[in-house]
Amino acid sequence: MSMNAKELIARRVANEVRPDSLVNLGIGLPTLVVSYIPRGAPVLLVTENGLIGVGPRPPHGMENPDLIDAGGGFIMAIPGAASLDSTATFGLIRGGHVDLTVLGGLQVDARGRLANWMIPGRLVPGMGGAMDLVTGAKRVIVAMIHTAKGTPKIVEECALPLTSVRPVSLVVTEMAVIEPTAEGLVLRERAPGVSVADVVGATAAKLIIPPTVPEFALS
Amino acid sequence: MSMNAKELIARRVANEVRPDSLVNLGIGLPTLVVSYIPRGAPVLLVTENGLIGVGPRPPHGMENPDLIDAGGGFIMAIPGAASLDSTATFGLIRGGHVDLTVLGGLQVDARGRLANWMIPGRLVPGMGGAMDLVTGAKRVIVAMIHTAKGTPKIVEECALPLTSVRPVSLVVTEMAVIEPTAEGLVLRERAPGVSVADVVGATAAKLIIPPTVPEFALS
Amino acid sequence: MKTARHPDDLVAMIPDGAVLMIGGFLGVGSPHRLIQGLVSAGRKGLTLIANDTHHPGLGIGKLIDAGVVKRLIASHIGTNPETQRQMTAGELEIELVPQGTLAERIRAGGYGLGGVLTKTGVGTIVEKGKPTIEIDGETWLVEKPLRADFALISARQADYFGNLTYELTAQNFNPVMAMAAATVIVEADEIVAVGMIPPDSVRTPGILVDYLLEHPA
Amino acid sequence: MKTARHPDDLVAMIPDGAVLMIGGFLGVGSPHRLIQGLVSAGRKGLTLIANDTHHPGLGIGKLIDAGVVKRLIASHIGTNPETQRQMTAGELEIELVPQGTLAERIRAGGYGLGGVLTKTGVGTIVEKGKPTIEIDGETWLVEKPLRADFALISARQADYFGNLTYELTAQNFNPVMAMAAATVIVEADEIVAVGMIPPDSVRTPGILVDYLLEHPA
Repeated sequence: MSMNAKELIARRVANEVRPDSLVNLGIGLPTLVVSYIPRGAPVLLVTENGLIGVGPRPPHGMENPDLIDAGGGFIMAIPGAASLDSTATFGLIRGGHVDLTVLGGLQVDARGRLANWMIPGRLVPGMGGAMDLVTGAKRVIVAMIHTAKGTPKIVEECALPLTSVRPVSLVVTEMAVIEPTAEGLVLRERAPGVSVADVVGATAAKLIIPPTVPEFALS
Repeated sequence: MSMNAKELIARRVANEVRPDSLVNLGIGLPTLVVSYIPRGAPVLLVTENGLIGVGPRPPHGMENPDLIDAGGGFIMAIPGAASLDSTATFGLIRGGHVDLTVLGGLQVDARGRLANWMIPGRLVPGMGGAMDLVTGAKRVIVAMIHTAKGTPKIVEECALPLTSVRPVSLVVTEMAVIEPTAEGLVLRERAPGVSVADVVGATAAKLIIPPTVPEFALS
Repeated sequence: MKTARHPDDLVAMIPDGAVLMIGGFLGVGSPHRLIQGLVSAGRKGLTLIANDTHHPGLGIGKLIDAGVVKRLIASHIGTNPETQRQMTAGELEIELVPQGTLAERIRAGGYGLGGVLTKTGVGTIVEKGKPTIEIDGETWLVEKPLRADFALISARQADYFGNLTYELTAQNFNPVMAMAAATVIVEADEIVAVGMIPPDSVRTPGILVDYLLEHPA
Repeated sequence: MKTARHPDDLVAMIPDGAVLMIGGFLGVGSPHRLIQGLVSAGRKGLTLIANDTHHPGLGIGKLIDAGVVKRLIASHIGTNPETQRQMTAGELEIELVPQGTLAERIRAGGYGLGGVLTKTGVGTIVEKGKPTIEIDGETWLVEKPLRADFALISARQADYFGNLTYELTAQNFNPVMAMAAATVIVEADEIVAVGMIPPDSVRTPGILVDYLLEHPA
């Protein structure tokens, strides 16, 4: 789980961000994506705690105590930002008005279903906004390290509790880009220097392999 | 339907208005009530089209085109007024946050159920906010002339479509104050100079007559 | 970012037979220039979702006069005898909806909810043909979400992100309709630069708005 | 009209075992002085409805530390290990609710709705024990309304009618909770004269508010 792996994932995900879209980035790895969004693609970032138009972290000494992101860190707001209460924020999320959410993952199964909010008996943080986001956002991208200490996280059936029964749109790891489809998981791309066999070996679900599997294009 | 009858009703209804309450007044007769609310009982008037703190009509030449009541007439706003969108306004109404609504009536039946929004084949204005108000306000007072051209409007069973199955709290006419209860309609008060027999004669539903039926106290 | 457009360009996007939501309460908070544009363009067969149809010759009443509305979903038509005449004559199909239910059905459409569970209408003719559900011994009416192809919105201020403010009783159905349509077109009293509306004053976030109507030359 | 009260007087109204809603998201927009008052007064057996329990020693986390909460309905407890410890030890009963569902359930409680029809949670463990309803071939989860005895609200400004404004991400659950409790107590950064908040800036109308917390001497 080197810094390079996370950066690779963030840069590949950044290519999926469309201009003029409303984007939600989960805490942790997904947050890195913001650094790689192409300059020519102005996007609006929305945070679950009620701001559209999230800006960068403020310089030290310029924090606004009433302005944080969903991880509790201080943020700034861009010109044109808008405040929302929780019902309106989740109305946007659940009503399909958020174009893209990027979330971390614990497991994704052969049907493209994500588990990312609890490990029974060990980690029960609560789902926060994750279930709403995966169920309601127009596109859902899972950004995660391909395996957990060598154990595949892409599996036939999630052993962990599902976040939603709705399949995600895309899974991006440091090894591959995988697209859940009605036929199954399709291996769309592989990371630079990674072979199809490498990906298959690190994956515990059946992968559909198209005739050509190109390497990532990175932003 | 003399002017005196309407004034009598409005003055009697005004006695039911509690200090510091949120009150909605229907178009027509109920609107007259505002003139008789005791000075010492500051109430907030709410209008279905989204203002809490309705003030009087503006002087000619001082109208604000964006500030009307539910009847379409220009109004003013008192200091401390608040604007609401339609979901919030009806959230207040349906969520039981409106203390009192005063509405006109076409019929009230023996179970206290009101019909006031349509006469099939003749008058179909739509229910507007009436169904929400009768279903959701804490107290519902019907303010109406006792009969329609001699025909009783208080009847055993409404022939006209109901506004709500929820019984109203009180019916105030120019002849009587009648309270729907679980046992039936109770004649609480009679208008000055009107006898119990007069009320019974003008009413087509069974009335429960307590041992004493005092005359109205008027504000 | 949105650039302000000529009314003809905006009205041209709306085809015959479209489902429209139009804001306003007795004309206050209605997008009057867009309404006039629809009448002038001679649209037909529209489905209209609105609180009321104002009076003949005024606001939404102009659409009724012009006979461009085939189906109407509204809470009140008592101020417009022409609407009632067309209904009686079978020229206009009307669904009357309690005002609070109308607002909540539109909200449900915009918020991704499956419907509205309400007491309003239970046991009345409004209930007819609709499912009810019992929860803890109480009966609730299930009212379905409403969505539209286009929402025509009136606002006090817009910025070029599409962020909107409203004024007093001109707000009414506008914010909720802006959530519930595939394409949202806004007629604002004033268009200001991005950043001029403080975040806490925004009532409709710009991300919901697709087009702004330019000011008259 | 409301007069501003001493925190002790306000906290004294809240009995052991009460159901409380408290606004805030990781402490931002939480009524910190009222929370401190509850801890100092040694309340016990409270049911708490809130988005999260912040961190140990901070905001709502103080209520968890003090062991005054018996039952918690929240969307996220990942920032507070003490909450998780009490849950695992069986000292604290917790219902985890998706954040959007939590907001809508509170709204339903305040708006007189019978419940919320949502896709969120369908087919997951959140669905367990709850009714579902099929509408036009789609399955929706029926989530019940939430109400409280008291809502403790944090606001930017209050006037003496109780009209409230909020600032930026300190808004979050405060406005919706102000609709859904029998008694609403407000801790505002500033209390201003009636008429100082323009009608279009009011986010919670004063009629919903019962008490204001006075400023520190």
